[in-house]
Amino acid sequence: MSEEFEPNIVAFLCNWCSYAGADLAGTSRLKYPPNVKAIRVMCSARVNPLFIVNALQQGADGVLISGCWPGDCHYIEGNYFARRRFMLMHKLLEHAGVDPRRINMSWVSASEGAKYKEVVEETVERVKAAGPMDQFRRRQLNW
Amino acid sequence: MHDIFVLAEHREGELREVTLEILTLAGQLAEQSGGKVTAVLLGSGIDEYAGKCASFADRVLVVDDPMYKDYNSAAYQQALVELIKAEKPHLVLIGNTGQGVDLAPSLAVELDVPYTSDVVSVTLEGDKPVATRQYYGGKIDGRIEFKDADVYVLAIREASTPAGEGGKSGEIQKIDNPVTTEVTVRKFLEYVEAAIGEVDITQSTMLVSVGRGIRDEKNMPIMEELAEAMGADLSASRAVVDAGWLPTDRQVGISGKTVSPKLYLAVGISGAFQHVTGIKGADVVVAINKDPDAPIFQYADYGIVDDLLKVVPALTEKIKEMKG
Amino acid sequence: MNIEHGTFVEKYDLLGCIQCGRCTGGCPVTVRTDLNVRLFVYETVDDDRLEALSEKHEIWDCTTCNNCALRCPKGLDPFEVLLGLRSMQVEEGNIEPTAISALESVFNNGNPWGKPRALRCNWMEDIEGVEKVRILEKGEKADVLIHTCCTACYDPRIIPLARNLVRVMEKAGVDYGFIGEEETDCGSEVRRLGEEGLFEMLDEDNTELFDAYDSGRIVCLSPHCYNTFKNECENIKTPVLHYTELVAEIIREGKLELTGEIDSKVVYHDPCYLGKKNKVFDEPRYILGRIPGIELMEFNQSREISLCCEGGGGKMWVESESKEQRLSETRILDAKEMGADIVAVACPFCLLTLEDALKAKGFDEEMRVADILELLGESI
Amino acid sequence: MNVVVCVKQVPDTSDPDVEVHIDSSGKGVDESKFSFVINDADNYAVEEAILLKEKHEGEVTVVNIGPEAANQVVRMALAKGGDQAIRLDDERFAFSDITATARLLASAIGDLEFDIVMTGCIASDDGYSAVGVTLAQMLDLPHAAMVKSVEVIGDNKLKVGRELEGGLLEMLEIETPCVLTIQTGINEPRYASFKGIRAASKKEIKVMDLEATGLSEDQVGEAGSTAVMVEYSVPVVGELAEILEGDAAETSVKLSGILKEKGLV
Amino acid sequence: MSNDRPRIGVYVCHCGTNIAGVVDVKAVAEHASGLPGVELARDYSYMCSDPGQAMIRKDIEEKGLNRVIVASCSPRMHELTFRGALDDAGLNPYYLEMANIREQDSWVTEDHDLATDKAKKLVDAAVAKVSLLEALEQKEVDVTPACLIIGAGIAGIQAALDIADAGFRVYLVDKDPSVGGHMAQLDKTFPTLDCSACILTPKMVDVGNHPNIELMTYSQLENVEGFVGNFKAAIRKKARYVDADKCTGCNLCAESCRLANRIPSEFEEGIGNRSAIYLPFPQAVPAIYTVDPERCLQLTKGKCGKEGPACAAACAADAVDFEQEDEVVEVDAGTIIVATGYDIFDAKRKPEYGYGDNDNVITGLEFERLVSASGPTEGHILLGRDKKGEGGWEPKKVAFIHCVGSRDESVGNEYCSRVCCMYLAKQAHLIREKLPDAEINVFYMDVRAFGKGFEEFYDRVRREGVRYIRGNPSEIYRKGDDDHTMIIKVEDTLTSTPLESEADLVVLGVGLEPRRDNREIIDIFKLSQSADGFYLEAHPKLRPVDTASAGIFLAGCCQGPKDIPDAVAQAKGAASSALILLASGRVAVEAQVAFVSPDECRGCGFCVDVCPFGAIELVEENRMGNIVGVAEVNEALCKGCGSCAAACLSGAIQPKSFRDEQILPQIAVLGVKI
Repeated sequence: MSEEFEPNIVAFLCNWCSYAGADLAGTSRLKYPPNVKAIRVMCSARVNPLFIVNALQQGADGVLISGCWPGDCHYIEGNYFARRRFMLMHKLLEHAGVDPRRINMSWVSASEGAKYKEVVEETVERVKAAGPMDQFRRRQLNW
Repeated sequence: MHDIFVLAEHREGELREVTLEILTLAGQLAEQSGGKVTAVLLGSGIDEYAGKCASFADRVLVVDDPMYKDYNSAAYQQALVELIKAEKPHLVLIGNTGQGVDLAPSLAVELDVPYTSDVVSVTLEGDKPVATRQYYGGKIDGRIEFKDADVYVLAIREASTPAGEGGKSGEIQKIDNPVTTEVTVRKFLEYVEAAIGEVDITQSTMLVSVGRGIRDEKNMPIMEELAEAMGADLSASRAVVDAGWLPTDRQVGISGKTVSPKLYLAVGISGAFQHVTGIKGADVVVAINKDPDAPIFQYADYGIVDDLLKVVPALTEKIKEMKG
Repeated sequence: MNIEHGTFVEKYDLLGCIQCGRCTGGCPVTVRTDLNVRLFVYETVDDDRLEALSEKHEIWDCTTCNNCALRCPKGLDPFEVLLGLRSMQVEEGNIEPTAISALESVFNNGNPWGKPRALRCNWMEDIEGVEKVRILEKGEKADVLIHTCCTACYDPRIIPLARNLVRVMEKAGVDYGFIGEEETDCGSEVRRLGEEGLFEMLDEDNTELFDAYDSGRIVCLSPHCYNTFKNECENIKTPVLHYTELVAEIIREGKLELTGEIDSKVVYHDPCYLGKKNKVFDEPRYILGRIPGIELMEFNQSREISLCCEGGGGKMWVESESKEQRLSETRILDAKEMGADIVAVACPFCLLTLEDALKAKGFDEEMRVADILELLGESI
Repeated sequence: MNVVVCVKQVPDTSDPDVEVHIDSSGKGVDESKFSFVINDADNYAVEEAILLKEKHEGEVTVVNIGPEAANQVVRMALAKGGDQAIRLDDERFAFSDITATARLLASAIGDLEFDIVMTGCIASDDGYSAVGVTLAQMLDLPHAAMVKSVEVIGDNKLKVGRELEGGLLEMLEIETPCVLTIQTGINEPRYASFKGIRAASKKEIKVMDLEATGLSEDQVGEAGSTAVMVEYSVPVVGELAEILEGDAAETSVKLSGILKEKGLV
Repeated sequence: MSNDRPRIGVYVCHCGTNIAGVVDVKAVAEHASGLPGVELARDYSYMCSDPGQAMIRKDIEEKGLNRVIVASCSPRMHELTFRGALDDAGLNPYYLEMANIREQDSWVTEDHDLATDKAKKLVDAAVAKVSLLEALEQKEVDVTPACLIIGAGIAGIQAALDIADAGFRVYLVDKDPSVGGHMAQLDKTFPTLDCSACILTPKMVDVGNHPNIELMTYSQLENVEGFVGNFKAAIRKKARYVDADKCTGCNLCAESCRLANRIPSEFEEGIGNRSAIYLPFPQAVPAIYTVDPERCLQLTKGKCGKEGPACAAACAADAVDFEQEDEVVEVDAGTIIVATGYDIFDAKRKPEYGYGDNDNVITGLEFERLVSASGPTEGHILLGRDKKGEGGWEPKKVAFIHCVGSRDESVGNEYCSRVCCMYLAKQAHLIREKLPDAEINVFYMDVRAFGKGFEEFYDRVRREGVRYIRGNPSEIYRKGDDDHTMIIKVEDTLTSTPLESEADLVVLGVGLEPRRDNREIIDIFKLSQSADGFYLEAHPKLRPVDTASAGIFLAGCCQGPKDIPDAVAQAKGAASSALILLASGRVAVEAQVAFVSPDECRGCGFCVDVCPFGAIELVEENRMGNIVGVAEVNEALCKGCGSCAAACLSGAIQPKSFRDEQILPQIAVLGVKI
C-alpha cells in the first residue's frame, strides 16, 4: 500500500450542538476517518480566529469549526459571531496564501450524527486535496 | 351343415392376427364336427387378406365395397345378418376385440340367437358348442351352455388359441354387397393415434417398470431399449422417480398411478406394498430381481432371479429376434 | 359449497391470526413446495375466496405434522384450515384418484389399502412362540385392547411390528386382546384427507366398537390411530395409550426383560403424531435405552423440533410436486452423517418413508430403519 | 341432454390375495367376505354422464339391477350428480345372462326420455362387455362400444372415439338417441363424499319388480337366458411366481417364449 | 490556580469492549504514564462504576494527585460523575479533564491502530490542558417559587395541577380560548374506551378553579428573559372583546350572531360550525365567550347590521366590549414547562388520497368529532349532511389508512406517530359498534400495539371482523359516477396481490407533527429540535423531560408523539423536575463563567456588545487618576459561552476552564503531526 497523505485536522466543536452531534455519530456507530480531532468549546463563538492560525502553525493541515445551526445557538447568537469571524479569517488566510480548503466551517446540530460524519469525511477530502500544510512551519508566530 | 363363420378383422391396411387365431380355432372345431370354415371378409381392396385367410379357411367370402373400407358396426351388422341368413352357418366366431365387442352382441340380438363373449375355449358337445370363460378377473372359470338354436354367436378372446400354420387353400368367393341402403346412424371418421411422447401409463397395455435395482441413471438406456423392443412403455418405482430418472407421471404405486397392463415386467423392483398395490390390475406380472426373497416374487406370475444387467440385454436381443 | 357463511372464520378462529409467520416459518414442507400456511389462514378470512383457495394444489402438501399449531402464538391450528379446504374439495368430489381409492376403500373395507376386511387378521398366523393371538369376543374383558392399525394389518413391511407387539405382550404376561376382522380404520388419514363425513362415521363406529369390550386401556400401534382415538374421538372414554407408553410401563414394572444385545448406534426419530402432537418423547427413548448394547444418539432436530418424515396428513396417497429432496431423505442423510447404524421409529408411516429414503440414497447396506417393536423383538 | 346410466354393483376381487370360493350350488360364489363396489367402468360412465349434464344441462337417471344392498352404488351415483334412480330388484332376475339382463334394462329404460344411454364397457365380475351393445339393439338404437371420448357436435349428433387395441382411437359420428359403453380412463371420476352419499339418500330410488317391468317370468333370469353359466370351476394357477432357472441366456429365451405364447409379444 | 507541581492521574476506561474492543487501552495508559506531569496512568473496565470512582478517590488521597484525566466516554455523559468523585476526595471538581475516546474514537474508527493513535492524541491534549485548569467555585441563587407552563392540553393541565397542588404558583398559558387541547376533541380513548371528555373535563375544571393556578387562555408568550430560578416572561393576553368578569357563558350572544353557525368550528375540525362570537365547545374552561377578530363583522368591516352588533344587544350582562385591547403582562417564574403539543399532519400533503377534494375522505380527528356523542352529528356516523346539518347517509364500507404522514420521508416525516395504530383500531371498533353490518378494512404497514392492553385491544378488534390488510394504499379516487364509492388502490403485501378495494368512507390515520407555529417557542427558549422537528430533550434516555437549558422542561407531544398516559406521565415528570428546583429554593449557577483581568482590559466594550446575555458592563475605574472603563462580568447572568473572549482584542476577558492558555496547548498538541 502506498503511503497516502493523511492530513491532521483540528476541530473546534461547540458543546451544545456539534460536540453532541459528534457524540451521536459515535452512539450510532457511524464510521469516519480518525484524522479529525476535536477540542470542545462551549460555543463556536469562543473560537478565537487566532486559534485557527495557531493550529496551522503547529502543524495541523486543516481546521474545522462547527456550531449550532443559525438560530439554534444555545447562547442565542454566538454562532452568528462565529460565522462572521470565520468568513473574515477565511479571506485573510486565503490572502496570506493558505489554501482555503484547509479552513472549514459547518453547522451540525445535536441530532445530526450522520451530518457530522459527512462533514468529517468531506473535510478530510478537502484537506487531503490541499496537501500537507508546511507554510507556517518554520516561523513561530509569537503571541 | 356345421359350417363355421369367422369374421376376419382388419384395420388400417393390415389383417389382424386375431383373425388367424380364430380361424385356427374354427379349423379345430370343424375337424371335430365335420363342418367347413368360412372366413367372412368385409372390406375394400382386400385381395391380399383374402389370400391370407384362404390358407386358414375352406372358403373365403369376400364382400369388396367402399362401404366396408373402415369398420362400421352398423354396416357390418347389416351385411353379416344378410350373409348369415343366406348361408346359415352353425357357429359364428368373432374376435372379442375392440371391433368384436362393438358388433357381436347386437348382431346376435338382431339374429335372435344365443351369444356369449370373451370365450377362452370352445368345445362341441354334440351339435352344440360349450364355451368356457373366466369370471372374477380370472379367479374362476365358468362353463356356458346355450339353449338350442340354429346359430350361435361367440366372441373369442384374443390370444386364447395360438394361430396355426395355415396351409389350406380355401376358395375365395367374391359376392355382391348384400346391403343396399346407406348407413346413416353411424359414420366412420378417422383413426387417431395415441399422441407420441405423452404416455399415460394407466392406459398402457405393456409396461416395463424400473426399480432401484437399476442402481445408476446410466443404466437407463438398456431399459429403454427393452421397452422399445417389446412395444411397451416405461414406468418406475418411487425411488427411480425420486432420483429424477423418470418423470413423476411414470410412478406406479399408492401415491403414483394404478396401472392395469396386460404385462407388467418389474425389473429391479423389490415389491414394496406401496408399489404392488398399484399393479393389482395387471394381467401378467413378470419380475426380474437378484434378491430371491424380494416380495415382488409373491405377486409375480413368472420370475427370474438374476442380475438385471445381464438378463435385460439378453431378453431385448431375444425379443428383437422373435419380432424379426 | 357446504361450508356455511362465517363458519370457516369461526371454526378456525381465523381472526385471531396476527400474521406473524411462525407457522410458515416452521413448516417443514415449505422447503419442498409452494405451501404457505400463513397465507391460507390470511386469505380464508375472505369467504368469497374459499372456493378458489380450496382448488390450490398446495393444500395437499401439508403433512399435518402439527408444527404450525405448536408454534402459533395465538393458539390457532393453521393446518386445520388446510384440512377445511380439503374437505371442500372432497365435497366437490375433486381429489386425487389415489386418494379416492383410499377413501372408498376405507368406506368399503375399513382400511385405506384396498384390502378386503377378510384378510385383516392374516398377519396373526404363525407368530414365533405364540400359540394363538387372542381375539376378544364382544363383551369380553381384557386389560389391554390393542388396535392394530390398517397398515400393520396389511403392509408386509409393517406386519412384523404387530407380530412383535404380540410377542412382547405374551412375554410380559399382559392381559391383551384384539378386535379381529371387525377392527376398522381409525379415520386419522380420512380426516386429514378432508373426508369429514366419513371420519364422523368411523368415529361413531370405533366408539361403538370399543364400547363393546370391557377393556382397561386401548393401546395403539400407530401414533396416528393413537392421536385420533385419544384426541379426536370425543366419546371414547377408555384411556388410550401408544404402545411405547405401555411397553415403557411394563419395563419399569420389571415385567419385561430385555436380554438380547443390539450392538448399534441408534438414533430415534420422533414421529410427529407421537411427539409434537402428544408430547410422548421420553418413553421411546427409555425403551431404547433399556435394550442392551444400544448407544442412543440424538438428532439436532429432535423432540419438539423433530423433522417430519412426510408420511402423515394423507401424504401416503397424495404426492407433492417437488424436485427438492424429500424430508425423509434429509433425515436419513443426517443420521448417516452422525454415524448411526439404526434409525429407530415408533410409527408405521415413519418406517415406510424413512426406509424408502434409505433405499433411495443407497445406504441400505450400512444402515437400517427399524421400529422400536422390531428392536424389542430382537431383544426379547 | 338427458342421460341414462346403468351401474352395477360388483364384489371387489381385484386384490391378488382375495380368494373366490365357489359355493355349494356350483353356480355361485361365497360373497360373505367380499366388499362391494361400483363396477369400475360404470364409475367412469357415471362421471361422463354427469359431465355431459353439467355441460349441456338435462338430467341423469341411474339404473341398476340388484338387491337393496346395491343402493350403495346407486346413492353414490346420485351423490355425484344423478337426478333419479331406478333399481330393478326381483329374486326372479337372478342368473340372467347378457340377453336377459339387457332385456330387463330395456324394459326400464324404454319408457324414459333420453338422448344417451351409457353403460360401462365391461363388468369386472363377469367380464361380458356385451350388455350395452345388446341393449342398444333391443332399443333399436345405434351404439358405440369402448368409448373413450364424447363430444356433442349437433342437436342429435355426437362425435365419439372408441378405444381399440394399442391405444388407437376410432373416431365416429353417431346419431342420438344412442347407447355408448364407456371405457375406463375417459375421465377422472369424482369422489362421492360420505356426506354427499348421505344427502343423496333423500333422492328417491324407484324400485321395479318383475311385474313393474311388464316382462314375463320366462323373459328373465335363467329362463330368459340363452347362454347360461352352468358351473363354476377353479382354474389351475400356481401360487407363487414360476421361477425361470438358468443363466441369463437361458432365462431370456424361456421368458420370451412365455410372452410369445401369451400373445404379449 | 494552584501552584503545586501537577500530579496527574490518567484513567483509561475499557467501557467493557466498547472502547477496549477497538482501542488498545493498555497502550494508551502506558503512553500516558510517560507524559509530563503524569504521576500514574491506569486502565480499568468501567471507570464510571463504583470501584472505578473509588480508584480515583483512593489515588487522590494516597498518591496526592491534584489533576485527573478520565479517558472514556463523552464528557456530556459522565463529566458530572467524575467531578463528583474528585469532590468526594476533597479535590476541586474542576480539576478534571476528560478525553472522549468512545463516542469520538472507538465507536467511529474502524482501524484499531488508528483508533489507538487517536486515543493517545486525545489524552495528550487532555494532559496539556489539565495542569492549567483552575479551581472553580459553585455559586447559588434564589428560585422564584412559580412555574410558567406553556400549553394547556392534557400535559400542561396535569403539570399545572401537580405543581399547584404542591403549593407553588402556576401560570398556565394557552393561545386558545379554552384549555383542553386535542384531548378535548377525542371521543373515546384507546384501549379502555373511556370517554375522553369524561376523564378530561374534571381536570379542566380543576385548573380553572385552583387557587394556585392563574389561567391565561387566549394568550401568547412573547418573550422570556433570565435564567434558571429567575425567568421573566412577557405574555400577551389577546382581546376577547368580552369582559371575562361579566360573561356568564349563557350563549345568547352566539345565538344572535349574524354569522351564527356559518363559521367552520376549529374544535369540530370543520365538520360543525360556530358563530363569530363563540365558546369553542360547551365544556370549555374558562366558559367565557370570545369574538373571532378575523370573522366578526364589527371588527373586520367596522359595522354589524344597521342596529349594531347583535351579540352586544343580546348580552344581558353587557359583557361584549369591542373596545377591549390586547394586554401584555409580565410574570416571574423559577421554572418553565413547555407543553405546546402537536399539530396533526395535513393530509392535503398526500394528494393521492384525495383529502380535501373528496368529502368522504376524512382525518382521524374529524372522525373523532363525527363519532362523538357531543359532536355535530350527535354520534351518528352520517356523511353528506346538508348545510343545516340534516340528512346524510351511513357508510357501508369503511377503510382506515395507517401511517398517513408518518414513516413517510416523502413528506419529511421519518418517525412513527405512535398513536395512529391504536386510534384507528379504536375507531374501527366504534364503527363496528355503531354500524354492525359495515365492511371495515384497515390498511396498515405494521401494527404497533406496544402499550398496556393494546395488543389485547387489537386482537379484539380483529375478532370483531375488522379486516387488517397489510399494505399502504397508493391512491384513492372516486369510482366512476358513483356518488360515494371510492377505489383504494393498494397491494396486499402479505399475498403480493394488487387490490382495488372499495370504500364509501375513508378515514386517514393522520400522524402527529411538530406544531407549525413552534418557531416562536424555539426562538424564545433557544430549544433544540431533534431530526423529526420535535423539541429535543437533554438526553434521550436519562433526561427525557429536561431541555439543554437549565430550568426549562418538556411535557407531552411537543417532545414527540405520545398517547395520553405517556403525555400525562411525562407531564408529571416535568412537574416533578420543576418542583425539585422550586422546593429547594436555591439553584447553582454556572461556574465556568467569564472573568476579566482588569489590568489588561482597555475598556473598548466589544465584549459588552457581543455578550448575548447582557452579562458584561463597563464600570468606571480610577486608574492612576484616569477614569477608564473596565469590563465587569455579572456571574449570575454569564453562561460561559466565550463569545467575549473571542472578541476581546487584549485577551483580558476569558471564560474559566476555556481560557486561551488552556486551549492553545491543546491546539499545540493536536496540531503536531503524528
